Amino acid sequence: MAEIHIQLDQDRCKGCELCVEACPRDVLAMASHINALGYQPVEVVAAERCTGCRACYVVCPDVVFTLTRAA
Amino acid sequence: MAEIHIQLDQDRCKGCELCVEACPRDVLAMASHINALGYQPVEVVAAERCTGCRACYVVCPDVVFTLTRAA
Amino acid sequence: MATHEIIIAGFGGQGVLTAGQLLAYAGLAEKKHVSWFPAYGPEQRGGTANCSVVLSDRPVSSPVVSEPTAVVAMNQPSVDRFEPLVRAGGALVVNTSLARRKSPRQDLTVVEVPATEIAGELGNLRVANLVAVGALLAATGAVRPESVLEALKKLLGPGKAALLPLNRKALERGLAIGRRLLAAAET
Amino acid sequence: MATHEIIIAGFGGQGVLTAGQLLAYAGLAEKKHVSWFPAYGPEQRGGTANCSVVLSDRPVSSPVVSEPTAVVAMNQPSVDRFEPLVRAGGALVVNTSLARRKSPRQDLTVVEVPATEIAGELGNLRVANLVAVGALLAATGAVRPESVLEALKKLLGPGKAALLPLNRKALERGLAIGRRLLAAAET
Amino acid sequence: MSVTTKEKVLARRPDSLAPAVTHYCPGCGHGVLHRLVAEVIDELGIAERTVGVASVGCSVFAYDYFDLDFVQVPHGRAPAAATGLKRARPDLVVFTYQGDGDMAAIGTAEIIHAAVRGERFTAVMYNNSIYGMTGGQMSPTTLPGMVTDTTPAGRDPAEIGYPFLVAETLAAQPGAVYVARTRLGDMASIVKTRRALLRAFKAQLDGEGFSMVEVLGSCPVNWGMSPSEANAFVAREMVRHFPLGVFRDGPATPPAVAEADGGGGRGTGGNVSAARGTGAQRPAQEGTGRGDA
Amino acid sequence: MSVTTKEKVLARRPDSLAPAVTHYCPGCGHGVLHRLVAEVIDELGIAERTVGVASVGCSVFAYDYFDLDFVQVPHGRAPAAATGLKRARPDLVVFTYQGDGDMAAIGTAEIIHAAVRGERFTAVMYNNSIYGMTGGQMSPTTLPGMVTDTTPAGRDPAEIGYPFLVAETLAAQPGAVYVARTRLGDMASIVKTRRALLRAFKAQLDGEGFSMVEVLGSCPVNWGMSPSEANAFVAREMVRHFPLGVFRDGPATPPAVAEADGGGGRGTGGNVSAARGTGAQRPAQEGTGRGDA
Amino acid sequence: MAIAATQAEPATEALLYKGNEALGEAAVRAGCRFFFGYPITPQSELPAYMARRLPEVGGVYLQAESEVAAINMVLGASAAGVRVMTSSSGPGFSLKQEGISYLVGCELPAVLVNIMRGGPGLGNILPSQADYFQATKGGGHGDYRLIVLAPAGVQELADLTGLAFDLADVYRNPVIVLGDGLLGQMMEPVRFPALRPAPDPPDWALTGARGRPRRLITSIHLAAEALEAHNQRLQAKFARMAERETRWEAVETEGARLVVVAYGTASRIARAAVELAREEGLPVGLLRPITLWPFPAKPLAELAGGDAARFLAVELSAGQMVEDVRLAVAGRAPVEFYGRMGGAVPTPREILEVIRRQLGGDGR
Amino acid sequence: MAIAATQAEPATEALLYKGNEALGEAAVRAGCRFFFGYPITPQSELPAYMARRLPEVGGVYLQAESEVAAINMVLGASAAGVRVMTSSSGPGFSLKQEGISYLVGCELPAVLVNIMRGGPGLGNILPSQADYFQATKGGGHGDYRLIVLAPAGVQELADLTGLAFDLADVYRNPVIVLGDGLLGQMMEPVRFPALRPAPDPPDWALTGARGRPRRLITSIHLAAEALEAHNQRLQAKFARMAERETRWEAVETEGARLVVVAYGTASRIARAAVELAREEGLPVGLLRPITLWPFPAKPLAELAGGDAARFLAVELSAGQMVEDVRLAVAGRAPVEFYGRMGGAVPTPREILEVIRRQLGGDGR
Ligand SMILES: Cc1ncc(C[n+]2csc(CCOP(=O)(O)OP(=O)(O)O)c2C)c(N)n1
Ligand SMILES: Cc1ncc(C[n+]2csc(CCOP(=O)(O)OP(=O)(O)O)c2C)c(N)n1
Ligand code: SF4
Ligand code: SF4
Ligand code: SF4
Ligand code: SF4
Ligand code: SF4
Ligand code: SF4
Ligand SMILES: [Mg+2]
Ligand SMILES: [Mg+2]
Repeated sequence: MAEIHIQLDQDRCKGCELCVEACPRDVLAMASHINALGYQPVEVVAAERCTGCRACYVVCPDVVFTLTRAA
Repeated sequence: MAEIHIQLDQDRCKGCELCVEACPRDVLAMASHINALGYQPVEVVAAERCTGCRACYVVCPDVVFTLTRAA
Repeated sequence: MATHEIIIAGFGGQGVLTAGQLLAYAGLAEKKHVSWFPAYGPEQRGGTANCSVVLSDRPVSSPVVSEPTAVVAMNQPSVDRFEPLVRAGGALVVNTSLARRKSPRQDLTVVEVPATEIAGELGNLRVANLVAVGALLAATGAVRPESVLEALKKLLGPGKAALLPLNRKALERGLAIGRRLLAAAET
Repeated sequence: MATHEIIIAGFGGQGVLTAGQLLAYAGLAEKKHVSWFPAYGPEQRGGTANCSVVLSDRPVSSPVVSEPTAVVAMNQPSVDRFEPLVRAGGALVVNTSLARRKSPRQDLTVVEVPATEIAGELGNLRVANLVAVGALLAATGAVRPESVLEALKKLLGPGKAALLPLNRKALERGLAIGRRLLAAAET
Repeated sequence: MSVTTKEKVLARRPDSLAPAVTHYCPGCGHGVLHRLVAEVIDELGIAERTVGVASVGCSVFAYDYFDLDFVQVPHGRAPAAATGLKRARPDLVVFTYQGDGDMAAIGTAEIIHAAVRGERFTAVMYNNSIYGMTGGQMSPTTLPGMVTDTTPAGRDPAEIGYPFLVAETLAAQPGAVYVARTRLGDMASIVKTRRALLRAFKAQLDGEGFSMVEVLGSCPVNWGMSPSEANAFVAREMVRHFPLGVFRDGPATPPAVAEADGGGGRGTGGNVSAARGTGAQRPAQEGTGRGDA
Repeated sequence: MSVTTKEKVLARRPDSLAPAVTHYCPGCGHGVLHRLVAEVIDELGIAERTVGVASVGCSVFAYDYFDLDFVQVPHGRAPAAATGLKRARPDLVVFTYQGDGDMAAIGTAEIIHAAVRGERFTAVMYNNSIYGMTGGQMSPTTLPGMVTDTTPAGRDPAEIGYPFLVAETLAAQPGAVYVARTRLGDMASIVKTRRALLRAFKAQLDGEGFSMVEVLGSCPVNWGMSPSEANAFVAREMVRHFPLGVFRDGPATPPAVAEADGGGGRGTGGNVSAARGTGAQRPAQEGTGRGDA
Repeated sequence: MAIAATQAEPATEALLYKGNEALGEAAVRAGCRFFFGYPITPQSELPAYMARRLPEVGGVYLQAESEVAAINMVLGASAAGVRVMTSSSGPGFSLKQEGISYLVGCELPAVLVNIMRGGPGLGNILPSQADYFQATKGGGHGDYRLIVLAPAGVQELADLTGLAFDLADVYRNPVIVLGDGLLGQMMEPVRFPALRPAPDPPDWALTGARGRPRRLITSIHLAAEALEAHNQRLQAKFARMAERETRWEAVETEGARLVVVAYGTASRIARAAVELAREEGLPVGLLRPITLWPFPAKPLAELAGGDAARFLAVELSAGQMVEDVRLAVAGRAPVEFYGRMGGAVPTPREILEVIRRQLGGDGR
Repeated sequence: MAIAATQAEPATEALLYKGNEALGEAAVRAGCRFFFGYPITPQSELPAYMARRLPEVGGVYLQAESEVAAINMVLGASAAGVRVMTSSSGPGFSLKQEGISYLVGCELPAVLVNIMRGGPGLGNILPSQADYFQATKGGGHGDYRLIVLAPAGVQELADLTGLAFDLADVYRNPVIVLGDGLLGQMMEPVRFPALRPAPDPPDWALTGARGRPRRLITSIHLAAEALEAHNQRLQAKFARMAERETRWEAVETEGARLVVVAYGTASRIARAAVELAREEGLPVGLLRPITLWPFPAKPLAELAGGDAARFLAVELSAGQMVEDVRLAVAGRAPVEFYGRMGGAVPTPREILEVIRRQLGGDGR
């Protein structure tokens, strides 16, 4: 399923982990580094598993995600 | 039924006529003189017809009536 | 007199405020400077009321009349309260239907007119105010009666034009009585 | 020095306000005149914070320190903002875990201490503030370390007394590092 | 003229009503409602520990007409002042006497939150669908089509809505224990009003929560009607928009939780006080809303 | 990283949302609700004629986060300001964004009367049962037993009542045409919230009356919970006190008259506008109130 | 901005109007189409007038649920760029103070009318001038100033109402028209200017961000520097107002040894007293502030530096404006006060007595 | 009335308290058992403190639905004869103005706290002194005055809070405690007097008319004569307050050529500046008003008549108290102003600069 492209605006992420919990496919995890806001941001750890279900986008309070599907 | 005593505090009466309307026995009527407040007050015209039903007292906004029954 | 400072006073329902407005409208029509100001007693409902009317050939300073050149007193409390204030040489109209004078001041032109009774005769107690205004005009010439009638026409509007004749009659009765009494006084 | 005017500054969560309160409590126990005043950045949540602490043997005039005798800077923005304000001859404690100094001012006693790292070693990042306070006391002697520990006991209360040893350890580590560095500087 | 001891008194001024002549217009129902409140206070024997809170409206001088301790407070804020009074001295019996403008307009927040919190006072509202004291402006309870000083073409619901139903709104609040709407006019409706007031004060004495009676009454002067016509208008027209009835009679309960799980077992881990039973919360309408209640 | 034209966009920031980073705490639902409102405005294509009214609360800076004309107004008064705006320019789409403290406490009178009069704007309320911005004091919507800065022993309903139910209270007002309560948290509930917002804005576009959505959301910081725990608390506990559902969906009608005589034939002799039909007025609950809505 | 228009348009015939109603008509003629109010005596004729009149010109009268709601409806309408007014008296005006502070902070124009009555508390409904401090010093929180216009007659009330709308727009600041029950209730002839259409929304109004960047209206500036800068801008604006908009009338002040200072209703009675004094040959003049803020301090200072040996402030209050007179005179001459309270109105002769006493030198 | 008690009771050990919390504790010790408030920064620690503390002493903390409700709950509780307090900041205090006017009109005691923040409008939450006019001249309608206490430190805040309750009771008039965010948030050592029991209800309180004629509390007096008489009584009371309750602190004013005038937080910084100036040998003193109303006009006038050649008012505002300084000095010496706004706080050195400029004579 590599056709889904997850674009992360990591510098907006506040590390709340809600997307990680919401992702049914364990695509996401928290990174170990600190971003400009002082939080550990989310990162994509298994892009290939993504189904494009949009859960991450929907639950994220900080509009970190842009999801696209290759046409 | 002369046992009912209607006591009128005429100087409180504002001549609204509500008691006259409410009395089921036509005991009351409006007087022709003007009282201290500048209104034509109510007067008792047929005391003997009074049943002591209290309607006049109940509807009067100005507590003009005191009703007693001879013991 | 260059300036008429008039107080019209009475019970709430006696039309004293309207009477004052009529004078003001009339004065305006005669290109005078005019003002009208109402005052009520502390009781909100019913109670007493009065208004100050100033008619002048120069701009009105205080619209609140404290030393009237003329007073129309439609009831006893108004006589009691305002008679003492009238300037020497001023006029006092008393509605004898509802008031008796108290102090017979000698320095006033007094017109005693049973305004309420006359209004009753005319068939409508409400025009007592115009009877009194008529008497006032007789005593003071503050404005011309025709100006008052013009004002009345405006105030009533086309809807209530039918009331005009009655009001005119009341005004004229007041005028006539006033003139008669004054003529009598002079002779 | 009769009066210590101290600023402790850092990120919101670094315990800078508590550190300042500890100093104030300690000063109070030593019968000094003291004041403590917090300031937050315009951002309400997170962001930066600092506090002014004044310890003096006479009544405190302004509780807002504008020319500190000592500054504890827990992060880089705090160094940038407050280093220039320290009075000549004053002290600057820098948490090197999160800050590098900018201008190497020569007229200050500077204590560089990796407070956050040490706190990490001690097992709790939250005690970085006490490490820094230890270093500050080494540099200024503003209050006695025992007074701070007494204050800490009070502040934690019986409920959190278990945290006392950890905090004491942090304070002592800071003191030790500070003393070592200062001794080194003197020799 | 004093009543001799040989006679049985059928009807006389209640003791809690002062002998003053009111400033109300002829036929205005405020006078009747004052008397009813005083009768109820007498009946309950609580005059000596009752404090009234007068609002701003024609009834602003209520303090002169009751023979009770009284405080007069800003327009709309009687429920707040009553809250302060009652919280300060819970042993007192406290009631507000308010108009529809006072309670349903400027005082909306204060009365609703008194009902939400279950403040233990009794609110009496005289609803005449108009601002009487200021000369007849529209109130939130003005009827559709009613001409007032500020609705010269009649209240147009398409522009400014239908009347605000205060009793229903308050009855739905969790701290309310007794809320009713009655009317004045004929003897039967006045007697029902008295009964409602009695229940409301009793609810306060029971200490369970907030009680309120909305009483529909006339304003002959600003309606431009005779007292008798005005009473007929209350009975015929007002009740169509303001149904009479008891809208709440039972202990304070949280309606939502009650609906969700029957009122039991709630609590979020904190100090929830013992859950009280779910009282009757649906309006138990007394009349048909056609003026015969 | 721009999206190339070859790709189909599944999800991206709505245009009506400005790119600013918010000041909200990690995991706070205000961000989600902002995005949903922006999405709905985009979907309806009304951004260029929409004006937002920001209230006082954590969402006070909403004006920085929406790419729309905005005015920020006093605490609780957004409904009044929105009324002024919309009355001045009925062609605009106007919405308020308020917190529970803002709408359910200080702003009670303003929101209720907007609903009574049927003001044609949309009110969005973020109910987190607390005053977030001022540091976590009790709100009228604080749950029983909940510990806050000003209820250190937990809210005690016996003393200060059960939570105030805003949606239910507004739904009962005559000028309301759409009133719903939803929640945030999981994907399904967020999607339902979006749907409710869409219906509410559509109701405004239809010009029929007042519309409002109350959205239950978290305040992880002042609740002392992780974002995920806080969301679970909303789903598990909040909904027990605040049932989810659509409480009104239909044209504005006077509930009382409708009950009394079916909504027809009313009028008091004045200019009553054509009577509109009686819409559904009973709550049509979406969920069971057990957090699965 | 068409300030001149109000004055210059051909006037209609003189009509006899109550003050409150003249105010309403003047507002409508000045392009005001929105009124949000809540009834209170003695200004109720104004909302009633607007309720009748505004629909005739396509405007909206809306009775708010409270004064607090009313002032915030004004805020919303003003943000939309329309000319809007509200009105109240003492207790209701007090409730608007938070909203007024916001209007200033947001730089939103509006015309706010206070027809004063006796206080404090509910007091009574008789004429009073005891809300002077509230109007001129800021009854709300924060540093702000409003132009406060104090007409003394019905014609001036109409004229200044038109001016109020223009000034509000020019400075993007609310303007207060301050009268009292006497002015609101009295009738005098008045000539109105022609009806002006409602103006187009200004370039800061919220009209939907079609084809332009979004606009924001707020009073929030979180950082001290930002809020200080905002306040400095506001203060500069207030300074401009003070420089340009101070208005007063001087009556026979030239050569006067005693200058009576009075505004509004009190000035009408004071003027009659001054006329009486002049008739007696007493060297008395009247200075009548037309703007209470900005206060005409300069003409007063000049009089104090000139012939005027003393001043007498006359107010229907316990003495409020007199503070501004004292500030203006700055110790150069004695400033005495005569006031009545609670709805009591002095007579001209009563004031004349005070004038005589002052000039007699007893007070020195 | 036990005014002395507050000061005389044996003090407990010095404790480090935040200003807001010290205020709360002092109120409780003074016998206050009722608090009605609504949250607002920067005073929120006070209601939170009261919510914890009052139940311990059998009192009631109630969070009102708004500031308007809060002030009227205070009115109700005060009518019942208990010691009661409310607290807010700028926007919320503006909303209380109607209620304050009623409290005065009804002659009801209460303690009202305003912890000022930056305005106008929402402004920000930083320290400010821009509500001086509102507090001292009357933000509400009608002629009235309140004693306004302006503590400059936490101990004084506690002391004056106790005093406030006593003064409120003595005069049956509300008393304002006016602080700002800095004072509310700062910690200093404080010694509290012993806990006083809640006093018995006074003889005017509404307690139910058992065995006595009914009592009435109202602000209404319909007739002009009645309301004027009521106002005269109130004015006489205000005059008594002015005579007896004026409080200030003079720091090295003797022989000072320049007297700095500052209150509250600004006075703390001004005092540091004066100390710096003295260190430089400059003849500078500080006069610190403790009561803002009644304002210490007399000591200022005496200084103006003595050595002081000029005055410098320092405020966290655009210049409000400076008007009262000018009124007091009445032109006998120049009065300059230095202020910061919007939450900006000057440094002592910044004020020292101004002092130097003034003494250098550039300003003359
Ligand atoms: C703050 C404030 N706003 C407005 C008023 C003016 N006012 C006095 S009574 C009243 C309304 C009265 O109407 P209602 O409550 O229905 O009582 P009613 O006179 O009809 O019995 C108003 C608006 C006021 N006194 N105070
Ligand atoms: C008149 C006024 N009173 C009080 C405040 C302080 N205040 C700011 S936000 C707020 C409450 C916020 O709570 P809520 O509306 O629930 O929003 P949240 O922060 O929880 O999203 C209060 C009381 C204010 N700014 N103005
Ligand atoms: S779109 Fe769905 S599967 Fe893909 S990362 Fe987001 S939540 Fe996971
Ligand atoms: S939900 Fe958004 S803010 Fe939270 S961790 Fe995921 S990307 Fe970051
Ligand atoms: S008691 Fe009955 S019968 Fe007798 S007068 Fe009264 S109403 Fe008539
Ligand atoms: S009801 Fe009372 S006031 Fe009316 S007429 Fe009868 S007695 Fe008089
Ligand atoms: S105005 Fe209406 S409500 Fe007021 S007293 Fe008269 S009739 Fe009664
Ligand atoms: S305080 Fe609460 S509501 Fe406010 S931003 Fe933080 S989490 Fe959200
Ligand atoms: Mg009414
Ligand atoms: Mg909230």
